[in-house]
Amino acid sequence: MNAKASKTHVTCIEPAYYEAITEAIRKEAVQILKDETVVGVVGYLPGRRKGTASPALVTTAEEAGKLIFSPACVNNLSVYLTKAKKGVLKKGKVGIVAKGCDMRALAGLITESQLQREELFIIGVVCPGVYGFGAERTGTLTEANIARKCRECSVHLPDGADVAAGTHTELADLTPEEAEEMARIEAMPQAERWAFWKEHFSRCIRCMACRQVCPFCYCEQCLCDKNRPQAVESSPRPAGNMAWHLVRAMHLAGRCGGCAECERVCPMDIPLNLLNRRMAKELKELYDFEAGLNPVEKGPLNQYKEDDDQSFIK
Amino acid sequence: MSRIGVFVCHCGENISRTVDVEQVAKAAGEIPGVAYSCDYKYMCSDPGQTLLKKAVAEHKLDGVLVAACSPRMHEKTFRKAAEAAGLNPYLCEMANIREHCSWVHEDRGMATAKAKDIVKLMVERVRKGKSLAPITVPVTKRALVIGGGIAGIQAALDIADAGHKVVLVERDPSIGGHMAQLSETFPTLDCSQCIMTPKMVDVANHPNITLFTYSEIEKVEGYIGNFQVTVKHKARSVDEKKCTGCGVCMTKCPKKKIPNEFDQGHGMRPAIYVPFPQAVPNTPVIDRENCTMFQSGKCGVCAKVCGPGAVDYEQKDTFTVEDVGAIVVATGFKLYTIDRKPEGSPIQGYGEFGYGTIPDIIDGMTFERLASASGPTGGKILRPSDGKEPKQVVFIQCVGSRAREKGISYCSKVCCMYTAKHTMLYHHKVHDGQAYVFFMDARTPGKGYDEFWRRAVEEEEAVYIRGMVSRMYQRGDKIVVMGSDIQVGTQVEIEADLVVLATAVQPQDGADLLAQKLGISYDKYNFYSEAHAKLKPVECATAGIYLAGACQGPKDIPDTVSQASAAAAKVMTLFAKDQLERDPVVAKVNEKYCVGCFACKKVCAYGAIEEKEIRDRQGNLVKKVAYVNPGVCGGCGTCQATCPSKSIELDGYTDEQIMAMIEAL
Amino acid sequence: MTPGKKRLSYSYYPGCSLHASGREYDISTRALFKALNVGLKEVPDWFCCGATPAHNVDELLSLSLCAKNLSLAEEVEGDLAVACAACFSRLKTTQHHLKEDDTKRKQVEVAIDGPAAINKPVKHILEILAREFGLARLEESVKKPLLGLKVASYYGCLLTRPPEVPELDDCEDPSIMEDLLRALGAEPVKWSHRMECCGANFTLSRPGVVLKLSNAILESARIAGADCIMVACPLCHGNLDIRQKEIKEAYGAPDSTLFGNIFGSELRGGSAPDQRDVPIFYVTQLAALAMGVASESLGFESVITDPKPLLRDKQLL
Amino acid sequence: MHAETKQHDFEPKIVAFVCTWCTYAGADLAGTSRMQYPSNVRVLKFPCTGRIDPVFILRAFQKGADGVLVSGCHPGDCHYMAGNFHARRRFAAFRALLSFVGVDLNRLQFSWVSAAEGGKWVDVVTELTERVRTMGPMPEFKELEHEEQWSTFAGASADKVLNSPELKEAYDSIG
Repeated sequence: MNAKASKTHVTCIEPAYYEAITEAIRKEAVQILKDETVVGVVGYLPGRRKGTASPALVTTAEEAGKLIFSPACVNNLSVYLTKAKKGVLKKGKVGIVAKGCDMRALAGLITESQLQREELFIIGVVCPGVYGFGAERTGTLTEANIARKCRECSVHLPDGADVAAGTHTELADLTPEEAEEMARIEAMPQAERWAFWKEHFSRCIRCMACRQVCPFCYCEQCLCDKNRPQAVESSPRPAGNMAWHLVRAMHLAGRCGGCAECERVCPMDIPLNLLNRRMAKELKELYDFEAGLNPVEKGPLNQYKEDDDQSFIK
Repeated sequence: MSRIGVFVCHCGENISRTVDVEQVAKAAGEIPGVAYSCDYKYMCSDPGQTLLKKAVAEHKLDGVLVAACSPRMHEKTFRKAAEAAGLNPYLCEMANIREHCSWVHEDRGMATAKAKDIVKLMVERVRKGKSLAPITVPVTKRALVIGGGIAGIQAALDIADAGHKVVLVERDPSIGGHMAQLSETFPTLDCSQCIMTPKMVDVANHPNITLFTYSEIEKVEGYIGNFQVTVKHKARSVDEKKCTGCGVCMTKCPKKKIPNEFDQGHGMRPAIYVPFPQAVPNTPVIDRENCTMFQSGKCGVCAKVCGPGAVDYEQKDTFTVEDVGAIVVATGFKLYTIDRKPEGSPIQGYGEFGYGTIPDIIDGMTFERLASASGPTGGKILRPSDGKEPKQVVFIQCVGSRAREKGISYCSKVCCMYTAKHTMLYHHKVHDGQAYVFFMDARTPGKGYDEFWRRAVEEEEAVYIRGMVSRMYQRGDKIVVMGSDIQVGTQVEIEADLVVLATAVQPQDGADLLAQKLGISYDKYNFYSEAHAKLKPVECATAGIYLAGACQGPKDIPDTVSQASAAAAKVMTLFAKDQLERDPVVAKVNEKYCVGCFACKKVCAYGAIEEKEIRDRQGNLVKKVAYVNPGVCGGCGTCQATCPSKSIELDGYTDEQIMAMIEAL
Repeated sequence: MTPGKKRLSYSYYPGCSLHASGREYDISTRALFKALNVGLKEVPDWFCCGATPAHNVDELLSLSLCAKNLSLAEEVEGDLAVACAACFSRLKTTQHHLKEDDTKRKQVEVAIDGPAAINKPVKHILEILAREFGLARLEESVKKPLLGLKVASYYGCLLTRPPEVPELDDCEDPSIMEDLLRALGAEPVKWSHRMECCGANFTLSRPGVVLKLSNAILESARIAGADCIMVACPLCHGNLDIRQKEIKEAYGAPDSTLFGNIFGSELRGGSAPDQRDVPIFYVTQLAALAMGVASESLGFESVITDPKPLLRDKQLL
Repeated sequence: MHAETKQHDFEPKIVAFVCTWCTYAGADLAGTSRMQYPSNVRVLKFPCTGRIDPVFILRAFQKGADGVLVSGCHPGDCHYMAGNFHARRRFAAFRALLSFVGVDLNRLQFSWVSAAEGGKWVDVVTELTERVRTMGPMPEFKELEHEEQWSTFAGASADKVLNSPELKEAYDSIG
């Protein structure tokens, strides 16, 4: 439970490590349900198939004793507080198991008045990483099966959580694949960049899974579903696809917590997180803004400074 | 299907010279939903407007587009006409085919094509437009006047006499402003204080006027008819209610050698003081920076000698919020100084005059104090350095003013007249003295003004030299003034005992900060901008705020008083109605879809967006949504561009309208 | 030279005067730069900048003369150092005009058959000494401080005017010369005529004007208690130095000084005016002297108002 | 400014989104001063640059604009106090996004043009028009408009996308 323990770098993370986190989560979840601190805890239960996990809301101490944490716990659970399970919050305080990237989403949602911090009990996970999409689920996390986003994670420690589960361990010497990919695209000639994205977007089937899974896409009516006026064509044609993904990236700019769930759930393998990463990089460079673990008053695109860069304006 | 009418104006030949208006009208007629189109020589003329009204009735039009000049020119005209014809005025739009087309392109084919496109776009805007009803807001019939000089006093008295309550806020401990400092006034040479002090007393005694001196504007919220103004009452250290104004504290104060601001630093005052004997209110104030008690904690003489126990060293700044419906800004001016200005300052000092280091070079206001019977010399003209009576006095006009190279290009308007007055006052007081005046032009338009100036030259023996001064330096106890006389075409050198500079009139320090609080605009010199140079010289562009006096530009007393009364009249016009109508271009929230992220609230510069709770019939909170106060909303639409789900929409510029226009490209 | 700092080096445009009547300025400049270990390389094949007459006669000609010289200077490495106030003014003015006015620039470029070097930095000796070399370093380098020497620093018309062109110092109240003098150990006096005109090239056409104006300057310096005047312009030097004898003859009597005052002056008060000789020094002469350069190589012999008695008196020789 | 009499092979479509208080008025001033500029620009008036949604720019490109101009009040001059400041950040971010997906930013110009800057309006519009003219028509978004979802499958990348034999067969049978 000592999150501040000095961090270690290893070549693989054994199941025992996750078991220790699981124990800590269970202990905490049972406790807060017993003393009625919370009315329920959003966490992970074992999936039906071996090596999987599925999100769950537990409301009794008994159920809480079954919660787990494993490299298969890929989901960002914060989405269960705003969309799917929105009703839960009304009854009282809710506990939630949150990895670093999930906590950024929670912080953003608090910033945007969608959640109140005092209505949450955050069981922060000192997360060493989770499986990548389609990776082999051996129970042990290695460089071979870790998710792309985890390769360059900067929020292993869930600072600001009510409790933290786990000790700090991470895989050593991982190449930052996403950053390299982003640099590769940026280095392309403009026409090639267009071709790259055109190819990706043209595959989009507009299943809207990316929207569904995003903690920040909590609007009750999406701009892109409106037809009076229709700002974004809704059928899966290349023009509308391009518009949808640009609008999505723009709407998430300055808000996205980088959980990369959109990319994980995309059935067409569109590298959506690259767009989010690119916007985050720009806002860091221009306005020194980074999505953090704690709520802020205003996001970078909801505020300004008089001396903001305007070198692009004539 | 809509029934839109398109009216294409020739504007004489202004449009038809480069745009084939007949073709434009014909093309417009072919746009689906356009029920009628025509072209006409002058749409804005009476027959033109009649044509429009008739067409609306005959063709049962439900929207009107006038393709003519800029909407900034005639939108109001045509909306009125449309309204007269029974249409909602906001269903009438203008397509700008003059400023944006016929005047800027010469190729007839291209210009006609562009005009057709503009009409096509705007037809879509009309088609998607909505009827809007003007918004009415209640009016608080109480006015705020900022500044207690002659402008503020006049405006406050006029409004108060009309039966409305007035709050008058003055930064200094007393009202009176610059006019109270003047010795005598042009062109009649009557004593300034003699005409000023009765007005000051009127203010103090008026039942409708609440006077706050030694107070400043902290914050301004709200909008026309409904301002909430936070006033900061600076700690006077003297209880105004207890003080009888006996003045014992001032005579007993051990610290007496503080330069008196009212005498331009040439007289002395104690640390507890009233600025001048006729001050209103006659309640002293402690200058904490110079008071021994405040600086070292040891003294307390004034508290000991004060019979009523009015001295209060513990007093703190206090704040009150005043609800007012209109604001008159009358913050006046200050005089330019010739000292070296900071690096990069747009306004320069006068190195050639020694940057203000020569003591016997003074400004016009200092001369006023020297000439005033209540001034530091008791009305004798004595120079500051050694107290001697100057026998040669050089007056220099346009110091700073009309000097583009010094950063100020405007004329300060009052200097010609007051310099003429100064030469007379000097001649009356120092019979064997000689006054010289360096001037560019004598600008004396005003009733009795030129006669006054001629008198200074012809009867009072002032020597006017047309030309400017290039350099002044101290030699012995004289000031050598080197200049030119362009009429004789020669260099001139005068050894003066005293030099009086007619320095430029500038807005008060902090004028820009106050403007920012008020949300009014100002020019590059920080003078406040009127809404229209000719037709709205008293109003600000911000509704409900009016200007009086030199804060808007250099003015003499008669002009200032006139403008103050005009501002008061505007306030009274506003107060004549209980409700007031405003443009309905404001944002509205779609509560069904708003999820309450309040991004709109974060970007709203007006603070117009509030959080509203939606509850079910049992009173349970369903959700929080944004709510726009239509009275406060400025109508910029930044909220709509920010809202991810577009659940907030700006009337008059809806996404539907804009998208339809883009589709028509 | 302070270790770690790159050796300063300049290209150098002496101008005609410095090769003729103002030779002292040229040789003292070279001696001073040598003493300070600052590089100075004369622009090859330079010619007249047009001085004051050219631009009164033919604007294009005057701009072209300077533009050509500037493009010659481009050939030599380093910012362009200029000692003569008039050359400095003309070169800076040319750059200013050509930057502002594209049409003129194009005309000039046709005339000189090449690009005009409008961005070549042109620096006056004063700013090189006070700013680039630096007052602190200068003070450290002083071998023989000019203690007790009261100097009236004379800027003349061109060094700081018009305000937007030379970018040297405050147009009406500069202090660069005074700062420099203090660094050299001398005492700058406060006086009134720092910025007045000496009569300039009227010295040939209407010497009477020069006598009048230069007298005012000399007298003002004497009243302020100055031992000597420091200049940065060969023409000012000429007028103030060479004409001193004539000025004394013309204005030696009481009450005959200065301009014809049209409005009663009582300043002179009848007493005979101070008739002291006022030696005129170039900036570089004084600076070099303070740096310990031998006085023989500073050209003190070739001036009219002999400075040596004063220097001897102050134990600077 | 003299009249543009030369015939060009390509007349680009330029769309300008402007605020009503500064740039629209500046364009009016260009008119009252009878300045001349290319007639390619179509102006859409907004109350403030703060109202301009990036979606509009996207839509304009989709609808055939070859160049887009967004212009408003200079910083500090906003009639609505801060709308242009918000717009400045929004468009800084949007530019980065467009550039990342391969849109040539030379086609998207931002400017501050005040009500007094008729000349600047002319300069900005002329410069953008001529720049876009030399660049030629903007094909990217227009091509997308005309493409269908499955069009890429017929091309070289079909193997990569159509990765199951069953799907390929089904697709081929559609013809």
